[in-house]
Amino acid sequence: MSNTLQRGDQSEIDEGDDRRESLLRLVAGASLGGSLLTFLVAPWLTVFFVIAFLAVVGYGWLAYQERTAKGLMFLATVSTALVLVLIIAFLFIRSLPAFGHMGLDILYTDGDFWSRANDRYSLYPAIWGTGLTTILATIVAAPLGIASAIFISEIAPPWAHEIVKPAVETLAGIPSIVYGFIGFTIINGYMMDNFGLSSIGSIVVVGVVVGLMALPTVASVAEDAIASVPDHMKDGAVAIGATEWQTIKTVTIPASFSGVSAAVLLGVGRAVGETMAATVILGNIMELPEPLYNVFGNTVTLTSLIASQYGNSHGLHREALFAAGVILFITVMALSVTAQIIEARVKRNLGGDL
Amino acid sequence: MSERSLQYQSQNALTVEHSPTLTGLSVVPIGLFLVAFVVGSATLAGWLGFESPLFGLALETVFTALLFASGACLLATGAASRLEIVDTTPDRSAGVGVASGFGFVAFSAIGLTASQTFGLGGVRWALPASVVGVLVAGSILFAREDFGVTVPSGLFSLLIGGLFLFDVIDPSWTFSPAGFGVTFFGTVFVPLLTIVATFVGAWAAANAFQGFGAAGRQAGAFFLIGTNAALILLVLVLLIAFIVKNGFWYAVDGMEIGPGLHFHWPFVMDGYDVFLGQKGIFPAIVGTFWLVVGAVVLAVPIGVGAAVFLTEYAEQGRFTSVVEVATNGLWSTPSVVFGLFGYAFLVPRLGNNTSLLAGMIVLGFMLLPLVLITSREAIKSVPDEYRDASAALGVSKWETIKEVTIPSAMPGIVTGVIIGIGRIAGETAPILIVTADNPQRKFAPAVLGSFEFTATPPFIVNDALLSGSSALPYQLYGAITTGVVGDDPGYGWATAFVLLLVVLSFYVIGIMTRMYFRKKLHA
Amino acid sequence: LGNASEGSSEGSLSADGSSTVYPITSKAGSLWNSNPPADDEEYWGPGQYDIDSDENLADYWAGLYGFEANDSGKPPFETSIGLNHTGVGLQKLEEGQVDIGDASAPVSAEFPDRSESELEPFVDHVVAVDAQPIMVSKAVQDDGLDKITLEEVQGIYQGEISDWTEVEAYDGPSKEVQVIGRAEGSGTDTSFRNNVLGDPDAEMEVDSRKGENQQVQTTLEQSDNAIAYAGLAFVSDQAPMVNLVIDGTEYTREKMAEPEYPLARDLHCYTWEDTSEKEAAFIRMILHPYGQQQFVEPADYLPLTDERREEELSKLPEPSN
Amino acid sequence: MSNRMNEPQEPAESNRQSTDSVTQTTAGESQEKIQPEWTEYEFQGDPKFSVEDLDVYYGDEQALQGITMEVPENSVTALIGPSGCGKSTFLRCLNRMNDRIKSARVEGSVELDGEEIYQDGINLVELRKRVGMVFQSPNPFPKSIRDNISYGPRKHGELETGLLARLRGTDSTDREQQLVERCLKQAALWEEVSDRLDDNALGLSGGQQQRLCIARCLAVDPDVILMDEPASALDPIATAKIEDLIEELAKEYTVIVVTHSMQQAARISDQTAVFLTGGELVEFDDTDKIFENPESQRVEDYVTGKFG
Amino acid sequence: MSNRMNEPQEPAESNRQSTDSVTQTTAGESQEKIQPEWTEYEFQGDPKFSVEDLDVYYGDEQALQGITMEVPENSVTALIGPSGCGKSTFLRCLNRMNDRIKSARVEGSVELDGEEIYQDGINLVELRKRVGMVFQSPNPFPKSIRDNISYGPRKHGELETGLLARLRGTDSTDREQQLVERCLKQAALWEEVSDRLDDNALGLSGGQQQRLCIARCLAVDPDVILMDEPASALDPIATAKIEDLIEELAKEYTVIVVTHSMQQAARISDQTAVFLTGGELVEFDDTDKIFENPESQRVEDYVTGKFG
Ligand SMILES: Nc1ncnc2c1ncn2[C@@H]1O[C@H](COP(=O)(O)OP(=O)(O)OP(=O)(O)O)[C@@H](O)[C@H]1O
Ligand SMILES: Nc1ncnc2c1ncn2[C@@H]1O[C@H](COP(=O)(O)OP(=O)(O)OP(=O)(O)O)[C@@H](O)[C@H]1O
Ligand SMILES: [Mg+2]
Ligand SMILES: [Mg+2]
Ligand SMILES: O=P([O-])([O-])[O-]
Repeated sequence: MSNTLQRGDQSEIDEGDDRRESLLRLVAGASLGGSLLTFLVAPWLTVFFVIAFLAVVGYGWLAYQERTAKGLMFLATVSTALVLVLIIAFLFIRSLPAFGHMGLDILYTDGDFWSRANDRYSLYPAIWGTGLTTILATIVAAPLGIASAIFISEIAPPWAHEIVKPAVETLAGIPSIVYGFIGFTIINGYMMDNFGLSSIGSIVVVGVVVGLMALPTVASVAEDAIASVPDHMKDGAVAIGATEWQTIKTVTIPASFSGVSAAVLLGVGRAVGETMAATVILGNIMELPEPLYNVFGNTVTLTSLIASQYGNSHGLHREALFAAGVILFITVMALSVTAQIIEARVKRNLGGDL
Repeated sequence: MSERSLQYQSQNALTVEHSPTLTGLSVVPIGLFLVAFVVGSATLAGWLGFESPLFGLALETVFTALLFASGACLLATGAASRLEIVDTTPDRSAGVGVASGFGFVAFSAIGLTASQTFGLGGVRWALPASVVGVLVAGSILFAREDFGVTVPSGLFSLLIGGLFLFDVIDPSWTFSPAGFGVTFFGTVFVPLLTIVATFVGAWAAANAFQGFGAAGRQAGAFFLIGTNAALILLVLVLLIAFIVKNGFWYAVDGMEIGPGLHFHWPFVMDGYDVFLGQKGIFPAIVGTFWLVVGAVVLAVPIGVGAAVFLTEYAEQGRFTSVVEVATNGLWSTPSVVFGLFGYAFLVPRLGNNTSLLAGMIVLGFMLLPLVLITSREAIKSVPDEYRDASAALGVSKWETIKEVTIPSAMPGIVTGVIIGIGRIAGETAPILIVTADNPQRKFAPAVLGSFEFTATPPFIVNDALLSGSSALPYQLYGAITTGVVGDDPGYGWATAFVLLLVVLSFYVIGIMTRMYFRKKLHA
Repeated sequence: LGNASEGSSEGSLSADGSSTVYPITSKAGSLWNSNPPADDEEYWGPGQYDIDSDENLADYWAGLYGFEANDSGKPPFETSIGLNHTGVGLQKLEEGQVDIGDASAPVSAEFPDRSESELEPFVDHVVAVDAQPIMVSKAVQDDGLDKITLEEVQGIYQGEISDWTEVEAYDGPSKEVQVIGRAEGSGTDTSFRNNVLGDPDAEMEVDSRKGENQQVQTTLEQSDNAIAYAGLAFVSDQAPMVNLVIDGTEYTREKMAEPEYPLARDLHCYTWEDTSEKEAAFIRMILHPYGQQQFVEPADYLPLTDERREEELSKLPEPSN
Repeated sequence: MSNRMNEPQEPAESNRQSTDSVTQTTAGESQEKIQPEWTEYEFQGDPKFSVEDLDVYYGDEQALQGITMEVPENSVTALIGPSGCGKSTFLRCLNRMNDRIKSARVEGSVELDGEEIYQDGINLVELRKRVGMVFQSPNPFPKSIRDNISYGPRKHGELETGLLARLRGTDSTDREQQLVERCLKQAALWEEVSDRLDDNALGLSGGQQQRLCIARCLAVDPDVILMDEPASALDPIATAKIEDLIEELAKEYTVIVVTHSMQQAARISDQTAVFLTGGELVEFDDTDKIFENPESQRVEDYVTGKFG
Repeated sequence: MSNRMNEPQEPAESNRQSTDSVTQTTAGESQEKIQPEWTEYEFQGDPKFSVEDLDVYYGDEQALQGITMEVPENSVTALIGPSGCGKSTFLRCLNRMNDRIKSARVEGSVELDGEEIYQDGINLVELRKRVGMVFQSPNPFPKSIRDNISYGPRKHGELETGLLARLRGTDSTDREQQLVERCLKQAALWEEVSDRLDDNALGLSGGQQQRLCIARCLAVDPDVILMDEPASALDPIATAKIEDLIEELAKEYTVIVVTHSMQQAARISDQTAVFLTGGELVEFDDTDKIFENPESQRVEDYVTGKFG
């Protein structure tokens, strides 16, 4: 009744199958590579390769579903990485002329930062502005975000948990342009009236608004980290008579410290990249605040520089904006990678428990 | 028993009883803080003014009274505890954190006064500031905890109250720190200081409420953390309420329901047409709809496929970590960078014009990491038992994935996708760069009706996909920046209202889906 | 895909560019697409403009160049008007993405480093005049500032004047001047520098730069110490204009129409190489007294004088019927 | 001491746990009282714990039903019973660790040295200092061995080290060292770790970690030590060490230990309580009696392996 | 049949598992052969499984050492031994579920009905169809009861339902119903669930879920059923049902069951294999003999509770 355990007698068919399969794989690979290549250089030809690819995949699906599916999923995985590669490539290529023209001045120079007339495009004020707003945002987002995370995962009674957790998530959902709208129409005017600012838009407003926007990121990543501290470790502290707060402070937070710091880094990354709120709230002048740390002054951030000047730029001017994009991208990638290294190290050190 | 007799402390009572005096004394400052917060915020928001008295009292008097009451209560609490009139369990010291906190407050206060009022330039102000700061910190450090907590916070309140009382700071007071181009007016400073001082007082009172010591510190910390959570809730509610208040009536103006199936909501269902007098945002809503659909169609198969591959097939190794780095990198890449990328990569290749299709792809790329990460989590959390069970029945991996793994992970994937949609639906910067053109459209992009077959490659074209479009966030941006409908502020608020409605609905649906599945799983 | 040679979509007429010109072209485009019938008094009513026709709006203007009217009431071709900036409009025009590039500064000022011959293919059609106003915050006007000299404006924008008390007509308390500019590269900014500071690339010092005119207006409204330039369309109660005094002549709102007003600038609709019949039909509508009254005046811009109108009309191909 | 079940029911006491629905079981939903299947367990001296009529619910589900028993001092009490019968739940009632489970609700009375622990105003810190606990899987903190042991005393303000303490003259580095040494010796771990007190505790083996947890618990000077299957994650050699240790500890402490191994219960305990599914305490008596001659038929079935 | 340990060692066979480092233990690292402490176990009829000299490694650690035994057909074989001794590992060798653990490496030979299962080209699907497995904690799929049972046959193309199948005329809804009924009856679950076949299986109680898993395993018509502590997560009543079921199943199937309860092994099995720490098989014989009169001292110590 039952079949033999071996597949030996089918080996001949297998071999034919194998050859056909390699052929299919080859054709699929070639057509996909072709699509990509033509899309880069001659987009109107892409369609032929796409059709070829679809045909091969369709045939493969009917003939070898599992392996085709696996291949497709592999492609999906690769293309995720590919998107990043493409971003890097295009950003860098488009920005090279600006870097070439400005040299290191693009990062730092004294005075005469930005002039279309003289083809000077130094990003120094924008880098400074980004740094300053990010610091302010972090001052808002990090402590409040971590406090919310502690509240949600450790302190909140069930009813409060059911309210605060979704609320923090929802806060993440408010689009940045809405914050910008409120900042631009209400807060800017309020600051003018009540803090005697001499010009509309100030770093401090942007910093606080962006901090509010980065807060949910910090809160939810930190909450994951804190919640992953095993209960039995906390029980250990409570059982020798430590209060909940002592347990949080001396067991839970230290055990999840890396996760929490990764959360802060990711929050900082969000703040660095926040665009629309800064664009409509700030004055967007390519100048440094005076004194440099004057948070009530006006300047520009890398993101708002791109968004506000993008429409009016061409030539080297636009390439300089791409350079701003490159700097943004590198910063954020560095933060993201650091966060991952920290998290990986914890996993290694604590044996994958945390 | 010999070893145990080494013990250094006799056993404390198993029960603690807080005297009603202590409870009474420590509840008051918390209540005062709440009052100060409400009155102070209302003053800051301009709902209350210093000209108009509150319950027959000048606003300034109210703040002064709050501060004195809070300060007095705290000092009384401290004294009662120190003199052991009430039973408390303070530690020997309030600790370095509290000491340095108050030390810093003292340092800043003296520093500001010295440099701004007495005009000590350079760093000469730093000397008196440091001396006082260290003194304050030191005495707190060496005082018993009950004193170290209540006295400085009580004195802080009294000091501020004194400044108000003797009109050192009053509503007409101004302070412009040199070089900052900012002026602090008494009208802002008085309520602000009152809130801060009573807040510190409330924290100290929370400490006292539990009789200091470990329990007291826990109460203090929980008070801070709880206040933070409440404030975040408040901010969220205020934000939403504000948008709704400003935008709701404009948005629903002219809405008709019935008779029968007739339903007309002009702002949402009409386009923009001077001749017909329509000022609707239908084209933007449809634009956002198609952008989301396009992004989902692109990102979900790739994201879920990659997630399956990474969890089920790939060996943990260099390849997976590269993909992980890339995914997390994509997740944190700023939206405006995605916009630039789309402009450099897609726009020249898709008809050399801003287009709906370019926006779809860019938003798809932004959605991709969100889908991938959440799907991966969801697939990872499918218990291995299912996979083992299926394997033990002689079922192949792929069949198992199709039949068991993905269906079990579905709730997680769906939730992730919905929340991801909420996020990209509100993105402005990339749309601005790769999709936007005319914000005042009469007609929505007719994507479905625009497919055409051609004899030359690419054989199928869709004009609507290859032309620019509006979208809700862009519409709002347009309203802010270009006054697309002239002097009509309600239009912007109404757009913000609809945008918020759309985006938050996705969040609410996503969160509720997750709750639903959680409940169902645990049931 | 490839290079669409004529316009972004076949059949329709596309324009993009200046946010200053947008109020004109956008209203024209919207009405064109609605194609109101001849008996509509408010928006079309050809009889009011000495036009003898009972056709719908777009049918009439397109008909002049031989386009057939639709039975459905739709215009013979649709228009689509993008909102952007002068630079973008001109660039898109050059790259063949749009039929008309709206501009609030002449192409020569926008691309100062290009040669004559490179600029040749841009065909200029002036459709209206914007006497660029100097605007201030309401509070500043209330403190007596109803006029300002050109030298004072120059001083403010070059960073020499930083307090309102340094401006003669102002008699309020000492107050810092908040100097507001438009984003670099916008037509409005280019023409302001050109007209006030004498060079489209002149250096200037501002406290903030706004991406669009509307943002300038909002900023003025929120401040009590600001000065700015935008387009006439953006003057409002809370962001009023002040008279500019040049060599003793005070230019009021009425006198700004005079050609001597140095901040006056033309608003352009550029076409590429030639003017096609579609483009001509649309531009002719705007140039006609009907268009000047319907689109230009409501936007608060100054209509062209008859003389200039005739001159601009003569650049268009002759109507075929 | 007698099994209180036979005493007349007292009226609802006011000192029950003050969470929601503290109400005594009302007539309407009155449950049948479980009839004891064994005669009272008598011992000399005062009971350390007196548990009376203890019910525990997780949400709507009842995990313990009317448990009444008295635990004698300075002895080892074993709790045995099939999985899910509520042994851990019972144990966690004795130091109110169940308070940490949101859905858990406790009714009835537990007295420690004659003082009700389910009453308002109980000082949980003090209670848990007196009633220490060791968990099923070793859970040292990710800190040094020394810090693991001094954690409790430090949190209770009994030890202070560091610059500040030295400034104030309250430094107790020496006492800390003594304490660490004493506890580790008591937990039979000193020999093995004395030369690496500042290494991370996670580097110890499972059995060492478990003994460290016992030492950590001893450091706060408890009267009672609760142990929930303390050896279930360990190999036989480590298990043997822990068992020896338990017997040693019983000289000074009251030890209550949950185990799923009847052999282990037989080896180490003075008296044994048998719980059976449904959360009832079926018999409580001297260990020898339970294993050799139980009064209840169900216990007999259970210990002879008829089921379980 | 004799304990092969006494036979001369054969040279390295080529049909060992073809993963990395298949090399036979070389002379350099040759391990001392464990001397059997008992005489061979003899039975009549063919063995279902013949295991010879089976070593399993997880990474560098050896979990099983030179196991050699033969499992008779249509009987219940119990595997007992302390925690971590390799019982589960052994069981998972028999249907090559160990292939799913990345670090696991198997050396030696396992024959099913005389056919080597560790050879190239083995059809894992077929093997696992023949050798079914039931896990420690019940793991039904989150699907309906019916779908749980028809899952296997459906995936093997033996059942087809749905629109497509109906169109093609290959619909087998009826056969599915019969199959579900038969399996549920065999698993003694039919009575309890016959009226809710389309309810989600997660709604069943633990014991019902476990029987459903058995039914699911029967649906692919195996010869052998491996069970890894199938009752450890269940209460005594459910346990009793599973035990009855196992005895029932032994009439038609070869059942191999891991248990940590010696009582359970004594109750249900025909023969018992005792593993001890280190992964050695110390004794394998009739259950009665093992529990009453083991030959090995270590087994005697173990079954009388001297340790474990
Ligand atoms: N946190 C909880 N929430 C809900 N139910 C619980 C919880 N903890 C335990 N239970 C339930 O209470 C009952 C008793 O559980 P308990 O853990 O006390 O049993 P146990 O005797 O310790 O079992 P084991 O030997 O498996 O540890 C079980 O039915 C269990 O499912
Ligand atoms: N996946 C794995 N990776 C590494 N080591 C493993 C793995 N699974 C089991 N081991 C180790 O192999 C040895 C035998 O484990 P196995 O699970 O077979 O024991 P067991 O007899 O089933 O124990 P238990 O009664 O606890 O289930 C143990 O030392 C265990 O730590
Ligand atoms: Mg337990
Ligand atoms: Mg096992
Ligand atoms: O938008 P602009 O008209 O200033 O270019």
